[in-house]
Amino acid sequence: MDQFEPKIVAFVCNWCTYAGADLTGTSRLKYAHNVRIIRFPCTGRIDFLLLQQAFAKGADGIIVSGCHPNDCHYTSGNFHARRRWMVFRQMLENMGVEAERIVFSWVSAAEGAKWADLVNETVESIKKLGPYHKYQDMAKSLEEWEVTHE
Amino acid sequence: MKIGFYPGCSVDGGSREYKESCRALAKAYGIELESVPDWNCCGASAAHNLNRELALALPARILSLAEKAGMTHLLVPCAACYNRLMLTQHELMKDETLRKNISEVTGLEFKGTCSILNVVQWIQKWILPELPEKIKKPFDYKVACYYGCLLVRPHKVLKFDRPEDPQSLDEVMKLIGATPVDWAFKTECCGAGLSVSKTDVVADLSGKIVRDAVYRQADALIVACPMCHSNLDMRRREINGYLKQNVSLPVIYVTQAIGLALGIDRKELGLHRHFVPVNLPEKAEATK
Amino acid sequence: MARIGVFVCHCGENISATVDCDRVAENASGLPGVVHSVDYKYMCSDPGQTLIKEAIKEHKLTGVVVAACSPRMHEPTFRKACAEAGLNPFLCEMANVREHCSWVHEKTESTTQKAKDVVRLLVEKVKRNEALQPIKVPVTKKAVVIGGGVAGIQASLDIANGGHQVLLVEREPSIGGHMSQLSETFPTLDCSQCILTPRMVEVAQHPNITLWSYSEVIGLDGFIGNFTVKIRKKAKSIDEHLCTGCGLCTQKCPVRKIPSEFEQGLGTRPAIYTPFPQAVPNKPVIDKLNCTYYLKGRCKLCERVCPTQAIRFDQPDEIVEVQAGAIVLATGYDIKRTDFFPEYGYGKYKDVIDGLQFERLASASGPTGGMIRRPSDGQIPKNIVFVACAGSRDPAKGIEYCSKICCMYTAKHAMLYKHKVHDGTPYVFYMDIRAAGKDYDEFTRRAIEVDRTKYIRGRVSRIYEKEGKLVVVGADTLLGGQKVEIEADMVVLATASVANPGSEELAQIVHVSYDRYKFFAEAHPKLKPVETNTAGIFLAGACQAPKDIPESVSAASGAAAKVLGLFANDELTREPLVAVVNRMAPPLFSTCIGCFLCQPVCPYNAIEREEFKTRDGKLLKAVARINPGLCQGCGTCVALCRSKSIDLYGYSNKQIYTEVSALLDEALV
Amino acid sequence: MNKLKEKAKELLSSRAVQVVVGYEEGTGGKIRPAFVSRPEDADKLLYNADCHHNLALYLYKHETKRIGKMAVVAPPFVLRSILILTTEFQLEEDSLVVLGVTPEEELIEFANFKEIETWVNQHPIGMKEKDREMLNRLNAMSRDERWQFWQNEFSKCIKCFACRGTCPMCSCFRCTVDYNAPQWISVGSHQLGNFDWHLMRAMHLAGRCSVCGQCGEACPMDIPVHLLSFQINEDIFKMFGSRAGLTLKKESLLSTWKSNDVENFIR
Repeated sequence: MDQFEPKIVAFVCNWCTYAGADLTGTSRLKYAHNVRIIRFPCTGRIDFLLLQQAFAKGADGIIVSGCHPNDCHYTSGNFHARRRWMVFRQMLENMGVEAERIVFSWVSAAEGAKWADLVNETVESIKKLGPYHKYQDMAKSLEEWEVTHE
Repeated sequence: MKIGFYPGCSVDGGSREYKESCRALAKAYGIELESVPDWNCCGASAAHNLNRELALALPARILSLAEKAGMTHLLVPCAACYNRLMLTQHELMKDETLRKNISEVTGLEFKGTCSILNVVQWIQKWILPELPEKIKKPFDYKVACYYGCLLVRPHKVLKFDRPEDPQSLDEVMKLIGATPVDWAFKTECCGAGLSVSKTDVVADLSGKIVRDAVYRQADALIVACPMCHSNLDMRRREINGYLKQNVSLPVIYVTQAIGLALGIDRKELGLHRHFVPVNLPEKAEATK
Repeated sequence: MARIGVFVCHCGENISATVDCDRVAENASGLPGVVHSVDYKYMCSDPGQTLIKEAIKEHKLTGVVVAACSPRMHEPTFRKACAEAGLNPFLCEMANVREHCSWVHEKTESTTQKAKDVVRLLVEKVKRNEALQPIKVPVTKKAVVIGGGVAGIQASLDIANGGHQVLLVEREPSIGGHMSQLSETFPTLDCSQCILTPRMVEVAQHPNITLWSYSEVIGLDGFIGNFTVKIRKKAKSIDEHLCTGCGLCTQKCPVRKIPSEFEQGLGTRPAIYTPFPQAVPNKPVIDKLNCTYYLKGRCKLCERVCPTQAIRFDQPDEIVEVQAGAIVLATGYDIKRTDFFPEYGYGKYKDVIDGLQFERLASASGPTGGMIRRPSDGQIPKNIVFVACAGSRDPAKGIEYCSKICCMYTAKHAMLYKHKVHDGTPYVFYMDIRAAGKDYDEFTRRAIEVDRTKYIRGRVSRIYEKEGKLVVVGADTLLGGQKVEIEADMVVLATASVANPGSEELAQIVHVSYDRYKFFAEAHPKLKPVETNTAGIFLAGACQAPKDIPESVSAASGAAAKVLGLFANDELTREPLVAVVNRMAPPLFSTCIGCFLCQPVCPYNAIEREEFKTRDGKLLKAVARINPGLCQGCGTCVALCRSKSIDLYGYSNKQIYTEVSALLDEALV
Repeated sequence: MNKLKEKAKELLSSRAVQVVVGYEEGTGGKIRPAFVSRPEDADKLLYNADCHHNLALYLYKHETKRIGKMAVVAPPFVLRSILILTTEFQLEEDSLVVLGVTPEEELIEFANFKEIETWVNQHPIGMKEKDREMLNRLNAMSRDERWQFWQNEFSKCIKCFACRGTCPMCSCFRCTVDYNAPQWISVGSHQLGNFDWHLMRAMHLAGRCSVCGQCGEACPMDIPVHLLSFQINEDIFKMFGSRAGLTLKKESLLSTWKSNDVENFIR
């Protein structure tokens, strides 16, 4: 069997983590290719529904990252996001979702190396956890339903 | 009530008057000081300079044993032991891997549930509340409170008192009727690290401390560390040589001073064991 | 139908070395909606841009994806190119296949696959992009400058000389700031008051400047070009129009022992006072906390002696709202006081003083008439120790930065001392001598070589009093760390420069960010040093970081130039990436139910209440409305809204949802 | 409960209110909401421990608001709901008379909402034994067991939206699930759609739930959906020290923040 290559989606803010990931590039630091980055203006913009959506669409892991506390380009979007994730993560735990598949981080525009480490560590940890079959199996119900309700 | 007690080598040996006075105080309050069973060396002064694992494993074993014995509070009168135990707890609590490794070395689980108290914290928590009504004879002397280095530093870890110009001993002394002097040598180095190997350095460093206490007209030096005590007391001959004068200023443990105020027998407090005789000037009897 | 063009850039070999660019382009051509897909060596070059422009016209493209470097690098370039070809610039997106792909992965199939995926993602997004028009807002051509120190004065004068109205707001009774307290200034040793007071007078007399002293900004609404500033004019208890500034009241006031703020506590002042003789405005205020009348209800001596009956005990504070187009923050700095240093005597030794106190001692107009006398007994100190870096560069004190001005002013202090006390010995304990600046190093050398100041490289561990002397214990690191003890008559601590008290509150009032030391944060440390992250609010002087006088003045002129640039336009244009609450026909008006939970979420107070009423004024529904002039487009409200009534242009729900779906629909790895 | 009836009668006959929203006995001895607009009908009002409907639901609906000024019979959970709805601008103090009823079935009158705020802070709501047991059971489960538990429960869901319809906090007239551009939550009743729906609903109630448990009561398939809200309510109390419906301050949990919020998972 081929080695499991996890699918990882990264939701990042434009001002810190996206720029930090740019710096990883300009510094020519290498990291695992499993991640696809989606740019948001701010972590505050990241709706928890997107995380549900990502898992449902087959992501094995999710990275959510933005500016460090007090560094938000919009002063407080990341503080709102932090609360949202505190509650959402707990909610996932309560419902039996493997919350550790969502990795939250603060990566600043200066932390190119941290971004590379974050991706690599996430890929490694998701590899250990394996594909998120449980969620993906549940998501298949949508396709089945769509077929029967054409 | 029972409180965990870790004597360590100094308090158990050379500075046994410190242990005796702790126990005497505890007795006066009906507190039982229960020694950690099968306790070992805390590794102070040697281990942490040589081997990090050893430096953490020694105190970790003590703490694990205390936890195992169900102790929630552990009184550690020796400032050096206190320092090592606190640092170890701090290091282990912030690093889970390290905690596991050290547990493997000691063969004992470490949870970090035991709260470590230095002698001043113990006094603040258990002795102060009923102190005013228990005082038989106010300790009406001018005292220079000497904290030394290990009791208050590193502040980030110990979070006890303020590292520059600490006040907790002074506050305790005020409560038993003493007048603490305002002086600048509270946390100056006494030279403990070189206590045995380079006594001339000790004479210089401790000498300056003693000299300033005399200059401030203190009747006694108050300490809370056996290292400080031995330097200021046992090395007095060298100090006097350095100062080129005979200083008879006694060095008293905080527990002894409180004990005297409570009217506890001098012998029970171990006051007869000092090198510099504890001859405090007789003050007008002010029995309560 | 969407007609999308995909343009894959090789970036020389920066991308093509690890990504198979022609296959990325080929793959893109098969994506639904893509009608044109090419790769090219340098897309950002002139021929590259021409390629895009021509394709837009030729293929009637409705959207463009440029797969190249980071959008943070070239998004403006390509959007401009699209606009020039007649395509709305917001219909152009960039796929980052360089920083996020070719540079961070080796040449493998997976790397090319990642590039393909990223292109697919943005093709799906751009199909849902909307043509957006820039937002235009009018500009009120009046500036409010907060803080009347040298920076505020300079900024006010520059803006006023540029022909625009300025309101200068100062918290204290007089403008002048810390500079007015200084004795002489480095590196020229010219008298501070001599160079500053003419500027203060100019402010007072300038036809374009309104000066409100003894006033504070307590609120700020609005946005760039359109601010409403709420200001509290504290009651001065005098009628400024009647008062002639004759000074009779200050002479007769029976309360005389109040420590003078201006003299740093080394001198006293009465309860009705002007801070110093050259104050601007030179009219007194009554200090209500110390005035006998306010405390006990009787006295009124000043009222009796005032020749113009200008005293007004019942004057209330006044709260005024002012319209302004730009704000300049020039609130300056403060220094740590000696009581921050327990090891140096906690402020319990009178003769351990701070740098500003020494300035007052050395000032000809100061409490000692310029004689260096120690505060405890008025003796002239023969041995004086200056401690540089008191608190600065000291993580244990929580101040890790260099306070920047202390090396220079300590050298100046030593020189001034030596010039006044010829037989005295000045010592300076220092960590490094930081004297970078025009004529600065020459100046410190003069202090050492000509004025024979004894510089000791090392830190002071403790200062204690013994037999009337202050024993300064330190180390000389150039002598191998040898212990040094100096018996001094007086010690001057060059205490750390810190943010002004109240700067955090002000930052919150005006919505600018600040760093962990509470200094206001510039928008970019190098390229936008006088801008803040809030458009239309600028920084001048030491409120941003410790600065000396020339730097403060430069920053102030820089801020003024920014304000003048802003005022050069009647309207300004903003990116339309803002949030919007949907609207629909009555009776619903919007799917918004007006719970207004989004209001506290918005960092810019951009969310307003819009009420729909019947003709006779009965409220039908209140819903949220986002002021596009204020919204900065963070989208936090969008994520919070339960009914999905808010959306964000440029990052709409549709766009982002599609991106997530598109990413994962196909094999990702 | 005569006091309640008398008070309702008085309010209606003096025309102080046009309708009293309360509880009455319905068919088969079950309790149902009652809308009493004539003084003589006030006698059918009752209150006891079986009154579980959260009447706050009716206080902001067009249909009831049209009738005129209202009085509402308000057990503790309704009182909390009233406070939450007030902070969310869905209720106005002067359009409502609140007839508080205690668990001891006594009538308490409130001069203003501030008094309600004081009262609810002094009278915490205890969880029902049955719910407490269920939460303990869920907490004792492994995570996979919890996943399985909820998967089983949600498999019963027929997406009738009774949980939404009965909850006063679901005050939006267009719910996220009704939004189709994009269709965040599939409307279909299948495992994913059901899971997404219940997760989303619980998130939207986080920090806003008055823990009445009515959503669970209303479920025709007996899914204990209320436990999701009950549990997060407890977690929120642990994390932030706050509960919903205890304040008139406009500080809903997720629309505010503190710079010292403490989490342990952000790297």
